[in-house]
Amino acid sequence: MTRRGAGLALLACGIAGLPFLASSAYLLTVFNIIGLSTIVTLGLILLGSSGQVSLGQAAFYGLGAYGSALLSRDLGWSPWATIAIATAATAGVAYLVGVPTLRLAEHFFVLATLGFGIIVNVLMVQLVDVTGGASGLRDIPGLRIAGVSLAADRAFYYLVWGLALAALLLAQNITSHRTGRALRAILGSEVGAAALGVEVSRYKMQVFVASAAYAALAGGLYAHYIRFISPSPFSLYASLFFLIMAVVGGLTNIWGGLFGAALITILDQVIRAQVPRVFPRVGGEYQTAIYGILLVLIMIFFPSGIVRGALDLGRLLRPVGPEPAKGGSA
Amino acid sequence: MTARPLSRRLIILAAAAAGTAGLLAPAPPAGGQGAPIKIGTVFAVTGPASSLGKPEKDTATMLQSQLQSAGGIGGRPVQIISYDSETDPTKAVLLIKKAVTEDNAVAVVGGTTSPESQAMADYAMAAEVPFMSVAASTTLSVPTRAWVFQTPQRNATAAAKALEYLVAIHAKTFAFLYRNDDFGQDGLVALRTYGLHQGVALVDAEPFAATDTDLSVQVARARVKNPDAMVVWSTPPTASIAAKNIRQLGIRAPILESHGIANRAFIQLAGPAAEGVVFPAGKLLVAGRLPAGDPQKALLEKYASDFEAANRYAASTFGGHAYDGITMLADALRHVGPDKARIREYLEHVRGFIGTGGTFNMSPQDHNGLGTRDMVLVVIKNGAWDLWK
Amino acid sequence: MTAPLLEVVDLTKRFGGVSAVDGVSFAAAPQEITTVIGPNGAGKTTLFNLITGFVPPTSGDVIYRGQRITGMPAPQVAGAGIIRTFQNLIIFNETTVVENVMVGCHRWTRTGFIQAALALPAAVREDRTVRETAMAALALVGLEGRAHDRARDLPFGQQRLLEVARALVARPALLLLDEPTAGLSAQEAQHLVALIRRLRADGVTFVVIEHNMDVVMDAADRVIVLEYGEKIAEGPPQAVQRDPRVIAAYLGEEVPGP
Amino acid sequence: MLALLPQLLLTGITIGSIYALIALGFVLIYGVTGILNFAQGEFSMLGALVCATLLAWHLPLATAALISVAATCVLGALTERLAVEPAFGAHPLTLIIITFGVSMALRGLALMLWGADPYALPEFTPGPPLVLLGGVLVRQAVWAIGLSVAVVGALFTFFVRTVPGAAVRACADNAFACRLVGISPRRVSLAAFTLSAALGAVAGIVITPITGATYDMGLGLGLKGFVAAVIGGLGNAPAAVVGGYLVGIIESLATGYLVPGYAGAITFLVLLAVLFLQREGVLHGAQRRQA
Repeated sequence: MTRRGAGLALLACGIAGLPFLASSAYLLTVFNIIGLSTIVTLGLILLGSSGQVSLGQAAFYGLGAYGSALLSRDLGWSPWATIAIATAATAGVAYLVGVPTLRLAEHFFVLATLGFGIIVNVLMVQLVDVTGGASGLRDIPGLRIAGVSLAADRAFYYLVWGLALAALLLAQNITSHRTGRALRAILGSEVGAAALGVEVSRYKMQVFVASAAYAALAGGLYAHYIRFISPSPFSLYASLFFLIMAVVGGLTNIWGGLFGAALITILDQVIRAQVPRVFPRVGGEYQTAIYGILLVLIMIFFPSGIVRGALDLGRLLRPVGPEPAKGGSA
Repeated sequence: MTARPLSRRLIILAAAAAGTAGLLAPAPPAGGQGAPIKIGTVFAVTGPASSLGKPEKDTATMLQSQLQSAGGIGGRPVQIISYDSETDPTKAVLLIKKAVTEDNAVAVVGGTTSPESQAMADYAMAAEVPFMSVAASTTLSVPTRAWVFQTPQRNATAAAKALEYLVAIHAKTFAFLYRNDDFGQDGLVALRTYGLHQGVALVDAEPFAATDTDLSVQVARARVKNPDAMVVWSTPPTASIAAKNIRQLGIRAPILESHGIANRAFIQLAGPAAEGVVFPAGKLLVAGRLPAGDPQKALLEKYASDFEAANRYAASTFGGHAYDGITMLADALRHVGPDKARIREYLEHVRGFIGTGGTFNMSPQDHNGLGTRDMVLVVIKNGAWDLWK
Repeated sequence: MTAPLLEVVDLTKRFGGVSAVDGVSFAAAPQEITTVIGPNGAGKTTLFNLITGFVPPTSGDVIYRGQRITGMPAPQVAGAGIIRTFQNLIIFNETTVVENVMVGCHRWTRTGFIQAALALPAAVREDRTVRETAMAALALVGLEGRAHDRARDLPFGQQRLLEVARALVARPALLLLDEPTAGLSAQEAQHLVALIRRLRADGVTFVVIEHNMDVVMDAADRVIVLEYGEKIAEGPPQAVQRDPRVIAAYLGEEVPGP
Repeated sequence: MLALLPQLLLTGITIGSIYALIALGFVLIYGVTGILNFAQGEFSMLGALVCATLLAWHLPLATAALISVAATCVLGALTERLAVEPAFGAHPLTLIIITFGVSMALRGLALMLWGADPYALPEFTPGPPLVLLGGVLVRQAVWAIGLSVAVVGALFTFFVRTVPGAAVRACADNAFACRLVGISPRRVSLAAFTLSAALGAVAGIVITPITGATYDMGLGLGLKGFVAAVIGGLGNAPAAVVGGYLVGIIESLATGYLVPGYAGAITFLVLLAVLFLQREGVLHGAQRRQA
């Protein structure tokens, strides 16, 4: 318990100090996007802790973004309030979506979330009068505290990472205690969990709503940070990438959200920065190919995600393990 | 039991952070008096708009070597930095930021699609850096924004040119089949509005998705309204599928397409259905058939042959938009040097600049500087492009 | 005679045209150990599925503490105090042995989503109790040494015991065990029977599906025999053992005339 | 508006035949290995683009098609050996992400080799479209429909009537039993990927005369094929083909009779409604696992 707390505190210190090590606006933007992706991915990992997979996460991200952007832009409400409202409303939407879909068997649930994502994206493109259509929505107000703008990358950095850490802590807590055990039991066997009195459908719903709220919160922050939104960052493709972040990080570990989002984003940036240096005349096509190959390699070497992979590696490197000796009764 | 690996996690995190900082840091600029002037470019080399972004990026690469062999600008080398936005506005913003803050680019060319350009334009305004958009959305330069310029003929301009054809063939009604994205939606608004003014009525509008594989349903719905002309606003392959489906369903009305079909692929995919299709375009496609006195003729022929020599595929108008943006910037650098505010000032007063897209006449009220006179109507005849008379 | 804890009335389940359970009725008094025997495919497990709410019956009723619980969802049935184990074991593979058992405490613990998310002191306290309870139960079945191993690394017999421990910590009033001694050594089986007796003394009622006749004779107060979904005999073990219909069912012979 | 119906149905069948062919590739791999292969659409892309290139080198269509199918087969086998096999036994999601990585790599490779412009293939039997009940059907669509039916027939014959087929089916159910009878699940998986790549390539070549071929066509095709395959229950080839046609026809009817821009959304609403109503797709409590 206390060690975990200490770890979080250390992480918080590291995050707080990072802008002093790497202070360019561009790097801060990269970190900010990692922060936003971390929150979205944490939602997926929460969902994954009960064994569910969603291909609609970007749609909830988008609902948060569009909801908050529209309320603040067209009604003039404070972005802080609209982020909260959009998050709550998106959670409500998730509830309504969950009522029929959570009863579906595994693959059909994935299909349903995929369908939901496509429906939301179609609405973003199609409701031109409200959403600005495919051309997007401009002039979204930025965030301010007591008249001071948080538009600057560094100010936003502290905001988004503060929230990301809080999200991490909450997710960590949800997956420990009674709720976490129930979720992992559902992951192991819905039948076995139900036989012990775990209200399977209620837990699945709670965690689905929470994951949507995570995404929507990040979406609201995104809208007031970039201050321009269009349907494409909330497409099926984006949902897929959030899922990749979650799986690469490791669906069974909350820290996978942070490390998956960070690794995938950084990988993307490093390939972008390094490939042209090695092959000066090539363009994005090589980057896509290399990215794909690296993704395959990561998954082959860390099939349970990089967090689990790093832990296993650590265990191997330690000469005398603290775990009780195995094999006594095997 | 989860406590122990914590230290390891933190080590990994620290390593990752340090690694990021190290790997993402820009290469040290070539020092000394010959420090390069940098122009940033951000094109959608991959993703849905790659057929536009790829020639744009290849044009930038070609211009880089041309500028290099010309000895740079004002004795200083010029470096054109290329980034791929993957047709994603968020990445486009990230990359324009990178170009400006990491690479110290004095100006940025790019934004293949309108959403990318819009997102980049907002950043350019905030960071006060000249931005040459290569997207065609009308709203990019109407109303004018101080730091945002646009090199393609606006969608509204193309639509106005297209309408000249409908008026010339005395069409009273037309059906509009469009790809349901910013390109198609922009065209719909422009053609409907202009048509209203010129007595050509829109009788049916049918959207479709970029990934659609067959459009005969949309065509069949349009056929019910019996329009005088069929207008299609998209790029291949859907633009070709639409033309094929129109002919397959036995519709004989003339087909008018958009400037989005200005590449060979349209003709190949549409086959016989391409015959007689008319579309508005920059003069690049018909450079060889322009009268000798046309001011753009020499430039267009040079660009096309240079591009084909460098890239083994035919030049397109999209690459031309990048060409115009970069050469106009080079021109500005030659006259005022690498100063953002002075570049902006210079660009705003460009007059008579001959580019692939037309003769640019900028002003504080018009950051595009092109009009319908810079476009031509092209007809596909015997599988080749020709000027429509 | 005291009022029965569980009463099964004319319970029937048809899958397609086949009756898996056909008009079965019986009652289990508090602290009684009832065993259900019968050849493979006799409908024993289906009977458990019907009682515990995993499968809705075609007709008939399940009455628990005088209340009709027919068709009640499985988690609610478990919540009311009817806990079961599974013939082919359901272990939460990816978690540790002790955590498997801790899930068993779900029924009587209260920490909700919000309390957990905020790690309120009550949640932390409850966690401590749950862990202690689980460790105690593991000690009871002799698995305390493997508490922190991954559950799937245990051999089959120990997984069986783990499942029993997990059922115990749920503090059930009625415990349905589906072949609890399958895969256990004779010694482990004896130990388990002793445990069942002890728990019965503490107030738990048992319904046990069992193939091991020694266990049945040793532990059961009453035996119910199923064949092709129908109850063909019921009574004290010794009486049932002599029932010709039962002998026939097991030996696959024609039922001799009475 | 009823006059539109024949055309809508014919278009729906045309689109549906395309989806069905891709769905078959999904089912083939999922059925025997339990892996959802997100690179399935890329096989079609590669088949079509290689064929277009060979055609440009003046090879006859049939030869070009054969070579490109063979080349894609090799690629399918390589995919299995280099990317999937090393991660054998990992969580299904991990394997899905691996196939997604493969699809990105192939897409990048295709962009390098072919660029972003679309390529065309000629119709196998050129000629004016067929007129049926007042609607028109492109000749090439007849090929696509015929192929989807023929493949189902061939798969059915293989899996149900032949010994190796039955063995493969057994493997899908139980990898352990499979080893007992001397069949290596790895060999089966290799065969499934190779065969599925062939199927994908053939599908790509057959549909390109209708749609054109681009380096990124795999994404859209893969998505629709996936949807069709899931609708069909993922394990069942004839059902996947029905799923493909169902998706195509619903899409076409939604476009024709409802608001066209919303067709994609409406299609999904209808499909989901079908799923909810059909209890088959719904896992109710423990019924299945405990049965």
